[in-house]
Formats: sequence, structure tokens, C-alpha cells
Amino acid sequence: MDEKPHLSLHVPEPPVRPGQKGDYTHLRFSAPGEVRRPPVDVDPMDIHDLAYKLIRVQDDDGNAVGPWAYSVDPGRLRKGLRAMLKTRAYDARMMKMQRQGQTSFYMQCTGEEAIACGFQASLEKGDMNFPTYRQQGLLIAQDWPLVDMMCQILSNEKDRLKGRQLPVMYSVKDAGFFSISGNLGTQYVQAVGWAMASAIRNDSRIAAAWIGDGSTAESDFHAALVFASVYRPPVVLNVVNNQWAISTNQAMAGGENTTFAARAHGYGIPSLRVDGNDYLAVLAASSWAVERARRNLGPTLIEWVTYRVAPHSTSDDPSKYRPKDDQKAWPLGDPVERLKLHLTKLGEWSEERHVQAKAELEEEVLAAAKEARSHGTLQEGAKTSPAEMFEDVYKEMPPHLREQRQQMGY
Amino acid sequence: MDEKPHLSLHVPEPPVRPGQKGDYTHLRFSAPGEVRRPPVDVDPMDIHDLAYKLIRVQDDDGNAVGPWAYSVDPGRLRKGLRAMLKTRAYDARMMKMQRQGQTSFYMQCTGEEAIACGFQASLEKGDMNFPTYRQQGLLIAQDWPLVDMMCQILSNEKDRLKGRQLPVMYSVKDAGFFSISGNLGTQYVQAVGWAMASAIRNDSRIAAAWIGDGSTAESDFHAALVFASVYRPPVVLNVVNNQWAISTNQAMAGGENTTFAARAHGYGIPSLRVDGNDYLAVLAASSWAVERARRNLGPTLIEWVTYRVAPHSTSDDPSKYRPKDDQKAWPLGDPVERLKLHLTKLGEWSEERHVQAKAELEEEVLAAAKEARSHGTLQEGAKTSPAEMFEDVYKEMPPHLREQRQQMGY
Amino acid sequence: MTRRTMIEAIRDAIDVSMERDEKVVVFGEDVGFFGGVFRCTEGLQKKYGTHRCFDTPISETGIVGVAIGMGAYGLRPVAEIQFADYVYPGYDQIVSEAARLRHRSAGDFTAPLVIRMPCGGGIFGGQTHSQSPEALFTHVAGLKTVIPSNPYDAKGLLISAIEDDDPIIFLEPKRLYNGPFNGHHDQPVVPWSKHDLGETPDGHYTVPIGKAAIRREGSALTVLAYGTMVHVALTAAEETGIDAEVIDLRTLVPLDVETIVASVSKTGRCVVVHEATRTSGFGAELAAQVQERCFYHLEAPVLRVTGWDTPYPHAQEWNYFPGPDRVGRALKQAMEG
Amino acid sequence: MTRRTMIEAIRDAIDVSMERDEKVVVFGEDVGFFGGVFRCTEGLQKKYGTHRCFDTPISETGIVGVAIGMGAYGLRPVAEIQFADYVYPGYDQIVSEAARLRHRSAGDFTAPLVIRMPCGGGIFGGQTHSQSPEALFTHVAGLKTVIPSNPYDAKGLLISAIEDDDPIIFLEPKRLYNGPFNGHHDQPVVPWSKHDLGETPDGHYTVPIGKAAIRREGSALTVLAYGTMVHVALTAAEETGIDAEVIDLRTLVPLDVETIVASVSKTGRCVVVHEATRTSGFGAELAAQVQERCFYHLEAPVLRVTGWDTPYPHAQEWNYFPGPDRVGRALKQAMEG
Ligand SMILES: Cc1ncc(C[n+]2csc(CCOP(=O)(O)OP(=O)(O)O)c2C)c(N)n1
Ligand SMILES: Cc1ncc(C[n+]2csc(CCOP(=O)(O)OP(=O)(O)O)c2C)c(N)n1
Ligand SMILES: [Mg+2]
Ligand SMILES: [Mg+2]
Repeated sequence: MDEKPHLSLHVPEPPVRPGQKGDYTHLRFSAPGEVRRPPVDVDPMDIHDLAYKLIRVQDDDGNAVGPWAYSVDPGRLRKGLRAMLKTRAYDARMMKMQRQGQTSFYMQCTGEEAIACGFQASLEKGDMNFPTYRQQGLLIAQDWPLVDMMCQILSNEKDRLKGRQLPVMYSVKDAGFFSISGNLGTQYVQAVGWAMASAIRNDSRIAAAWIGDGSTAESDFHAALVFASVYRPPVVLNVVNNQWAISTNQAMAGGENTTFAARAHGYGIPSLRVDGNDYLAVLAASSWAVERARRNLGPTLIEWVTYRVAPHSTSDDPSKYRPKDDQKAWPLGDPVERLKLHLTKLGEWSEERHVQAKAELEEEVLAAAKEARSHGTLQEGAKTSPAEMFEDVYKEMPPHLREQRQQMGY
Repeated sequence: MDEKPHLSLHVPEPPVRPGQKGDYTHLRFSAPGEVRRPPVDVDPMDIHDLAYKLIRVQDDDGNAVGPWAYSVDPGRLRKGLRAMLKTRAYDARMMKMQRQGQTSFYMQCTGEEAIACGFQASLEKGDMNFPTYRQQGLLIAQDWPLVDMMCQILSNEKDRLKGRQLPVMYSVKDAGFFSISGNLGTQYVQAVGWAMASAIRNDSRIAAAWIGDGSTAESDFHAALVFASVYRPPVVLNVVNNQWAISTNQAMAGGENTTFAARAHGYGIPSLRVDGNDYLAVLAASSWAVERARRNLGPTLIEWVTYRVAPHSTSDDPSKYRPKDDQKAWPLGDPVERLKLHLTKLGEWSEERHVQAKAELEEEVLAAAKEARSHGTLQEGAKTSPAEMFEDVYKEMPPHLREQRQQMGY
Repeated sequence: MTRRTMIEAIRDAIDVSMERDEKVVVFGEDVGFFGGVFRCTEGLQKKYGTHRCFDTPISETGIVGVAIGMGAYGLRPVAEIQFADYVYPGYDQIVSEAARLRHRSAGDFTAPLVIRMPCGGGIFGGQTHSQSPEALFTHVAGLKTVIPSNPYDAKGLLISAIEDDDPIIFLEPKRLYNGPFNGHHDQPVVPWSKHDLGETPDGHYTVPIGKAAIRREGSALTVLAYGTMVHVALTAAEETGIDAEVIDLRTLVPLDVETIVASVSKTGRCVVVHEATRTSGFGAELAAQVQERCFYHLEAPVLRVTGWDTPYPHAQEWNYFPGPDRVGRALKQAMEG
Repeated sequence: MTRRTMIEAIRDAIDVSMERDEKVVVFGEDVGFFGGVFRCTEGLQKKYGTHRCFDTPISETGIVGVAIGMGAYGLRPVAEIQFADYVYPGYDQIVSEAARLRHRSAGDFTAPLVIRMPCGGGIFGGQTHSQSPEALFTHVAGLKTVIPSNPYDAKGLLISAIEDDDPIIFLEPKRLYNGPFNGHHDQPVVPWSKHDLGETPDGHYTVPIGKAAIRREGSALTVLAYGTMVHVALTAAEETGIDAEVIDLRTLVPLDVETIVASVSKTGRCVVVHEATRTSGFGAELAAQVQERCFYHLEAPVLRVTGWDTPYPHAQEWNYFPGPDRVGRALKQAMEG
């Protein structure tokens, strides 16, 4: 009898842990400008290589280079930079309010601002995002009133969700921002369904689905790709790979031997892998995918490679599972700093304007926070009546809910 | 404003429908012997092309050709041929018994016999299959007593599953045959878990997961691939692409723009696409994948390309959704005829031996059916006591089930 | 008026709805070209095209998930789950998403879906073609759960369901598709064409969601039943000669408490019947409510006749199914209690 | 004996079990290196290695699915679902597979799993970190459902569950992790270190599955509760001064009917309390059984105090939670009834 080798289980680990030095040298990235730009009606089979490369536009000196660089009005870029700065100021303010006990919970998107802000810039009114909790940039980039967002965070009387939802789980139909679910992944396939509906109705509106690297492991991710593959609806399937899912890194979601962009291949869906910290690359890749959708060419999957700078949420402490200096090792830099460099290089921005813009935006955020707070916070001041809990469970309140509301004293 | 094009929904259709002539010319197949045979420890990235080809060993003249042809003892091949013939005779007999009302339901695997029969030949005792309802060949190829299988079909007093399960949902731990579930796909990920357990225990046993083309759309398929990708357990992930899933063809499962073998790429799992009607190719590919698993090299996905000759089940009528002569258009022939040709070419088989073997096997099946029937059928004769229904819900029967059993009068 | 089987009534309800509202779309496994394994959607793809009636991949997760997206867009999706036993991969989408979308978005988005699924046993389908999972939906706030017992109701309720703005679980007792099966599996079933409730109006009409129907008036005892069990209960009442009032609930949530309370207050006795497993079945809710609301009228405990707390067995199906004998015994017991 | 929080008790139960049986393996999202978002598995990967305690991808389908495969192989998997609210993607594997594997294979294969999950509200978690889905499991034949209310039971029950050969849903009321929360959210919680039931033996011991515990003897009325609600019920009894007998069910299936019937037969009154939504909650089963079995002893209807039939709201959490005032009112009502 032949000696059989003993099997063993492979359990992926991040390259480094607390106490060690941050290290992302295992990630393979392309040089800025290196990756080709195929036509939008390319045969998906012909761009499999792109899933293993990284579309980057901006080089280290702040120049836009290569085939994905295209001329953007500097005004649009400044708008993008302001959106990112405002998102960051917003996050900082909400963190503070959470620590002061004015809300129960908050989630930042620090380091990932370019993705949502840049993507939103390529959409049109009537399109629909199905975001995760880390895409506040989609709202901020379209200048959605901060006070409105904050009132949701504070669960106060002006909270459009009437205190029902966990903070950050916005829902703003008018802004093409679908109600966020606390359940990971579920909305990916809903976005596909929404896009199918648009196609069924011979409409021209498109959908954008959003998911994190960790959540691609959920079942709905597969369901979404299967349905997108079969019916070819107008949807952009975004995967935000920020390297982490709470305490586990992307290897635990199956990113060790492959990329998340490559997931699309087995479904015959074209995919791009893009530097998510490069605002110029985000703009370019987004419009490529949006154009495909709009022209009825079907779905595109985009893996946005980025880094979650912040803790997962206000309940998280990353020092337990990754080095304190982890961020320093991140090779793709900071999206704000990078776009600032590019604009400065173009002569369209400067350190002074930057400092001033930041101050203005922080001021704006602070003013909004003050106004929002005047409508109450989770713990103090005005809030929605508890009786509201019984509304909207159904369109019409059925007898048993009326009875229960009465029992509650309303 | 630019005119936006109207979107529309793409709904895949089989190339032909009832009333038209069968047509499979859209499928691209490789020539026998054409596809290379990589070493088992190949980098998965280096064999992506294999997922779009088709490993075939036997040519139209019955010769074994190309790198996947390897010398097999003709005795083993004859055993394989007999297993396939026996499976076919078994299916025919069970169909007859179903039509006679001796059982409620049956499912044939006509045309797909080579896959289960050939695969089983590469496993060892202790390994575990997680089959679907169309892998009776796994049992028959290891000479599992037909009477035992038939008693399950008849739900009689010797039914090892005590009349609890729908016919064909066998469970035979001793034969490395996991309890079949009526729910599609669920067992794919269980197989991965079983293989993980073997690795955790530093065992040498491996698992084989089975799923149909249609069922790859289910969530568990994705879960299985994610976990297989992450932990690299010793599992062979079989996808039996028999072109149909009840009334829908494989395009409806996402097979229109890609192959099921390609699904593995996005997970970094190596995959093969194999002519499932070519017993020699089945043997060769199975042992390649089994060797990988056994040597702790991790999972392999194999798409077996075949054709469902029979109706989906005894409840189905394929003339409603595919041409009557659909099978004739199937380009990969019949597995039994093909292996017969090869063995005859080798001088190891002949028309006479074939006729004799068929007759013998039909005799054997008939005798087994007679014996099985003597233990009762669904409608007549002995069967398990209804009280058995309350056993095995839990290991020990809890009080409420004892009470209910009493209420039933036992 | 046309005599229709339950299958024909369901098909007609969808047809009428598709005709009236082009936002109604219909899909599921084998639902398009083939017309569904129970033929409930036969001919609809031909009539309305592949944009409005189509096959889906075998993914209940996906079927419900895309239905929610379509509903949020503004369509009225009618999705079929091939057997209720296969709904579980779609359960998360139903419970976490469809049921709560309106509430969590404060009405910003809604999920006006109908999820149709054949349920119940009696066809030797074994444990994966026989289940009655209604209680797994009735526990979930935001869902409505409907289950007709005859062609007339099936058509009227399904039209109501499609027009309703809330997500609806629409259970179709498959053993009733062709006739009012009364539990005597050894006797031939009268076809719907010979049954009054097989008489269904052509065109559009509705049966309101949330209203029960009294199928048999009586003064001695109230039987609460739904789906197949309505016919079993009627038979048990006839066979025992007990003057039972048989209520067909038709909708489980929202429940027609008024009709139930009026009846039990009158009869003072109540038996609840369902095919699903007993523990935490919907019968528990019914028994709990009846004793809460009618305690001082009750002369005997509310009894439950249900499927046993085991998987639905294949060969012992008729020992599992709560047939007229078991129901009859409970009626007698309730009269004695 | 050591004073332990519920988290520590749970961790210790797993530790003891891993130490005694190398077939025990532990996994879930963030469970390995990090030790779980509630820290219940902290230190176990370090102690037992990555083969026995590891992180998983974020796929509840996969977590339960691989656990079943491991169980069938012969291991004793202890899987964590990060919040009970996220179990639904794994629901199909639990209901269709784990629950029925032994039965459908006639004992050939079994699924001896424990699926642990934090449940219940009270931490401002909103609708997706607050749910109590126990009734969705109690309806499923083949599952056992356990829910401890204190560290002593948590450890003893969890060890029993790991050693049990059937699949077990192990619900952990997260609001009790650090102390016996009594529903007065505006008062500080006594930590477990100051509570008798925080006292847990070191090493191995078991609390039997299927046995309730009487937490407070009384003769006027029986309160049936479990998890967090046990402490709320005790407080309501103190505060109303009603001589209530408070039963902590600990296991919902199989239910300790004997203890319940003995108590209600003695008191003649019963209030059932849970945090889950009311309709088809486990309280319905309890009320149904109590009136079935104790009808002639009952002097008032069995009342239910439960969460409302709405999603668990974030800001109105304390209006949703059935606190001591609402329970107290029900106790009084039951006494008057
Ligand atoms: C179904 C479900 N399972 C688990 C969780 C708990 N959870 C919340 S966020 C998170 C990590 C998600 O990581 P990723 O998808 O990478 O997104 P990121 O937080 O990095 O943006 C987990 C496990 C959940 N919300 N829903
Ligand atoms: C979860 C689930 N959904 C639906 C079904 C109904 N069903 C049984 S077999 C089948 C088709 C499966 O097709 P495929 O996977 O290609 O396998 P094949 O029958 O071709 O071998 C369907 C839809 C089921 N059994 N389980
Ligand atoms: Mg992430
Ligand atoms: Mg198939």
C-alpha cells in the first residue's frame, strides 16, 4: 500500500499582525498608465488580463498618464476634491458626536472617499445606487443636504427614517440612493433586479450595486452575478476591496489566489480592477462601465482597490488585529492628497486654497451639525413619536398593529 | 441632451424548440487528444484555457489519443462498461416499476453513466461522495447490492431509509455515498466541510461534491467555492452539465457566455472541462483531480459535458420544451457505445460479448427487482411501521414525539 | 362564469392582472416557455412576451432578490417558487429585505411582490415536496400570508395580492390544484368542475385579503382551518355529525380576528387544524388568540390537529397527514371536553 | 468556582470542551484571531491552533454548510453566527439539511452541530442587531433550541449542547453578556460578579437540555420566560408584589412541559413573556400548550407580553422592549382576569 500523505487545512493569515510592521508588498500593482483601455463593447473574454492588473491614471508626480487618462474639466476635479474633503470632515464630525453620546453608532469611509465621490460623478439623475454603509460619498458628492443626513444619524425628529434605522443606514430615493440594509450583500442582487426592471420597461436608467470585499462571500453576490450574466441588465457591480472585513483581511474572503475582479470571468461578465485611491482612475473606469450599461451592453464588475484607514465602526478596535502603522504600509496613498497633487500640478489648486477649502467645509459641516442637533439627538431633545414604529410595517395599518399601538398607550 | 438608447432585457433561449430540428452546433468542442495535460501541481492561473476547451481521449474511431490517454488495464475498462450497462438496465427496470405503480417516482441518468461510473473508479474506500439524484452509477460501479437500492425505491420493509425518503434519495455511508437531499446544491458546500474536516484531522480521505449545471446558480455553489478557495481542502467539485435543468437549458444557468469550468477561475481554483461521454476521459480527469486532493494540493473543479437523454424525472415530459430528436443532434455520442467501440478496437470486447453482458445484467437486475418486490412496494406488501416516522428525528425521542406517536396509535 | 381548476384560476388571475397592468411581470424556475411544473403560467410567455414572463436560473435567493429590486423600481413582480420546500434560500431576502423595506425606508421604497408557492402534501412528494411553511412567514412583521382553498378564492385573492402594495406570501395547496381533496386518499377526488367553488367569474374581481369565510355554519364548535384542511374539516364535520362551524381563514396575516371571535363566542369550543408540524405552527397562534380573546366563552380547551413534529415522510404520508379521522376524533374530544 | 460574566462562561464552556475532545472545532466570522466581536472565543485560536479555531468568510450559508459536512465526518463543530439577525442566509442549511439529516438517512449520517448566536435587543442595535428569531427554529422538527439566562446555565448548557448528538441552536441574549439586565435601562446593571448565577464551577459540568428552572417560587401566577426576559419577569414580580412563580425555560425544544404544567396547575394563572415579535412567536406555542394541558385549572386567559409586530426600532428601542412595567401590567391583569 502506498503511504498517503497527511492532509492539512490551509487557514489564510494576513501577512502581518499587531506588533509587526505593516506590509502590503505581497499585492501586485501595475504602474500608472500601464493598463490598456479597451472599447466599451469589447468581448469580455478579451480583457481577462485586466482583472489581474490595476488601472491607474495618476503617477507619483501627479501627472495623468496612459490610455485611461482623459481630459476632465478641472472644475469637475475641484468639485471632486471638495466632495472628498467634505466627506472626510463629515466623518470626523460624526465620530465626535458619537463619542459625545449624541448617537449610538457611526461608520467612516476614510481613505475610500474617491470611489463613491468619483463614481457618483458619472451617474445621471434617475439612476439608482444600492450602497453599503461606506458610500456616504455618493450623497455628499451630489451635495445632498448634510443636515438631512445628520438627522438620520441623530435619530431626531427630522430623521426621515423616523428613528427606525441604525445610524448611517440612509435611504434617499430622490438622490438615487437605495435604503441601506444592515444585512451584508442582500442589495447586490436587488440592484440587478432594479436594472432588469429598467430593461424590461425599455427605460434608460441604470443601477449600481455596491459590496465590500468580505461580503463577496455572501450568497447574494453569486445570485447577482448569475442573474446579471443571464439577463445582461444595465448594472455596474462595484466591489470595494478595502483589504479588511472587520478583523479579517481579504484573503479570508478568497482573495489570496486571485482578485475580486476575476470573479466576474466565470460568469462571462467583463471586469476591471482599479486603483480606488486615484480619483482620475475612478472617474475613467466608472464612465467606461456606466457607458456600457447605458448602451445596453450589459453589466460590468469593478474591483476598487483601496484601504480601510478607519476602524470598521465605532464599535471596533483595529489595534487588536492589525499593526498600528498598517496604513503607512499601504502603497496607494491617500485619495485626497493624490488629487490635490494632481490639481496643484495642473495649476488648478494650491496649498492655500486647500487649507481654505478644508476650513470652509469644516465650518459648513459644523453649522450643519449644530442645526441637526437643534432637532434633537438620540438621547436628548425632540424625536419621532414611538407610535411611528407601527407605521409603514404595512401600507395600511392592520387591526393587530392598531391594537398593539393602543396597548403601548398611543 | 443626448438621446439615450432604450434598454432591453436579454432572455436566453435554447437554440431550438419543439417542432424544430435538434441543434448543438453552437457548442465549441476540442478535438480528441488536442488538450494538454498539465502536472497536478500546476498553478491554477496557467490552465485557464482548459476551461474553454474539452478534454477528450477517445477519437471517432475508438482510439485513445493525446496526453490524457494513459494505459488502463482492459479489465478495468470492461468493468466500467459493465457498470454503465448495469446502470442503464437498472434505470430501465425502475422506470417500468414506476409505471406499474410500484413506486411513486424515479429519475434516470441515461447518457450520463460514464461520469459517475468512471469517477467512482478513481476513489478509495473511506472517501465520500455528496451526490445528486443522478449519480446512481457511483453505487452501481462499486457493485453495491441492487436489491438494497431497489428497496429504497419501493419504500418497503427493507428500505434502509424506512420509507421516509423520496425514491432515489439513497444514503449509504458504507459506500461513501452521502444522503441525497431533495434541495438542490445544499450538499456542495457540505462536501467542502467534510473535506475540511479530513484536513483538520490530518486524515487522507477526500470528498467529491456533485451538482448539475442548473443548480450551480444556487447559493451553496458559491459558498462551496469560496470555502474551497480559502481553506484548500481535498475535494473534487464536479459539475455535471447535461445541458438541461428540467425545461431550461444551460444558458439559463449562465452558460451562454462562458463555461461552468470557468466559474472556478474567479476563486483561484483550477478547473477542467471534460467530455463526460468519454469514459477514458472521465477516468483520466478524475484521477488527475483525485491525485491533487490526495496530495493536499487542494480542490479541483471539473465540468463534465454531457447530455440528459431521459426526461428530467417520471413527472416530466421533455417533448414540451425540446425537439423530439434533440438527442440525435448531441455531438458527443453515447458513453456506452463509445467505450464498447474502444474495447472492441483493443480486441477486448465484441458485439457478442456485449449482447451477452447486456442480457446477463438485465437478468441480474430482474432477479434483484423480484427479490426487492418480495419485500413489498409502496402500495402493496410489507413496509416499515408508521411509528418509525418518529425515530431519528432526534437521537433520543423527546417526550412530545412520544406523545404524538401515541396519539397516532403506536 | 367559468368552471376552473385551481391551476386555471391562478393562471387566469395572473393573465387578468398582466392584461390590466403592464407593470406585472412573472418569473420563476421553468415558468416561462414551459409554463411551470404545475402549468400555472402556461401560455403567458407566448401572450405577453419574454420581457414579462420568463424563466429564471435555479436560485431562490436570486428570484426573491431581483423581485425586490423590480418592486422597488415600480414593477409588480409575481415570482414563483417551484415548491414551498425550496423557499429557504430566498428566506433571507424575504425576511430581512422584502418584509422590512417599507418600514426601514419610511415608505421611500416598497416591495410590492407576490411570492407564489405550492405547499402541502398528499402527492407522495416526501419531505421536500410536501411542506407547509406558513408559520415561518406569519412570524415576520411586514409580510402578509395568504392561502386559498378553492378556485374562486384563488383567483380573487391572487388578483388582490398582485394589486396589494405589500409583500405577500401566496401559498397554493397543491393537493387542491385539481379538486377539493377531503383527506380520504383512497376515494376519488371530485373535480373542481363539479364543485360550486370551481365556478369563477371571468375577468377581474377580487377577494379581500384579511377576511375569512365561513364555509359551514354551526353552533356546537368552531373549526379554524385553511388550505386543504378546510375540505378535510368539512368532511370531518359531516362524518361526525357534529354541528361544527368551519371557518376558512384564507389570510393568516392579517388575521380576521373578528370572524373567529364571533364564532367561538357563539360555539364555546374550538379546534384548529393544519398540515404543518405542530410545535410553533400557526395553530399555536390561533389557539393562543382564541383563549386570550374568548376565554370566558370556552367550555373546553382549544385543540390542535396538525402534522406531526417530524419531517413529512414519503411512504407513511397518510399516517402523517391529519385526515378526517384524526380531525373527527378531535371534534368529538372538543365536544366532550 | 469562579465568578464569570456570561461571555467568560461561554468561552470557558468551549475551552473545556475543546480540551476534552479534540473533535470540537470552533469557527465563524472574526472568531479566530480576533476572538469574536463579543470576544466569546478570545484566546482559543492561540491555545488550540488554527486547525481547531479559525475565521471564516462572511457567508452564513457556508458556515452552516461546512459545519454540517464536518459533523457528518465526525467532528463536533461549534459555529458562531455573528448576530442572530444574520442567520437567514444559513437558514436553508439549518432547516433543510441539519435538522433532517439523521431522519432522512435513518441515522446513517448526523449533524451534531452547535450554532451559537447572540440575540435580543437592548444595545441600540436597530433592526439588524436585535432580533430574537427562536420561533423560526422551534417550528423545525429535528432542531433543539436552547437559550440561557445566566453564566452558570450558559456554560453548563453549552457543554451539554456540544456533547449532544443533535443540531442545536444556541441563542445568547447579548444584553445579558455582562450582567442580569432587568429591563430598567435607566438603571445601572449589576455585574455578574455580584450575582449568584455568575458563580460557575471550573472545569466540566453540564446543565441538562430540556429542563426548565424555577427562578422564583410563587403560588399566585406562573410566568414563563427565557433569556433576558427571566430577569425582567423577576423584577416585575418584585415590583408588583405579586406572588409569581417565574420559570426560566432554558430549552424551548424539547420543552419541559412537566415543570410548566405542575406550576400552572398550582397557580391557575399564566403569563408568557418574550422579546420576539408577538404573532407566531414562541409565546403562542406556550399559551397554546398551557391552555391545552391546564385548561381546567386556568382562572384567566394566558397572557402574552412580547415585542410588537414591527421591526425592532433603533431610537424607540425602549418602547419596543417588553420591560418590567409592561410585564408588571400583564401580571396584574392576569390576577384580575
Ligand atoms: C449577513 C451579515 N453577516 C454579518 C454581518 C456583520 N458584519 C457587518 S460589517 C462586516 C464586515 C464587512 O466587510 P466588507 O464587506 O469587506 O466591508 P467593509 O466593512 O470593509 O466596508 C460584518 C461581518 C452583517 N452585517 N450581515
Ligand atoms: C432548492 C431547489 N429548488 C428547486 C428544485 C426543483 N428542481 C429539482 S431538479 C431541478 C433541475 C436541476 O437541474 P440540474 O442542476 O441541471 O440537474 P439535472 O436534473 O440536469 O441533473 C429543479 C429546478 C429543488 N429540488 N431544489
Ligand atoms: Mg472590506
Ligand atoms: Mg442539468
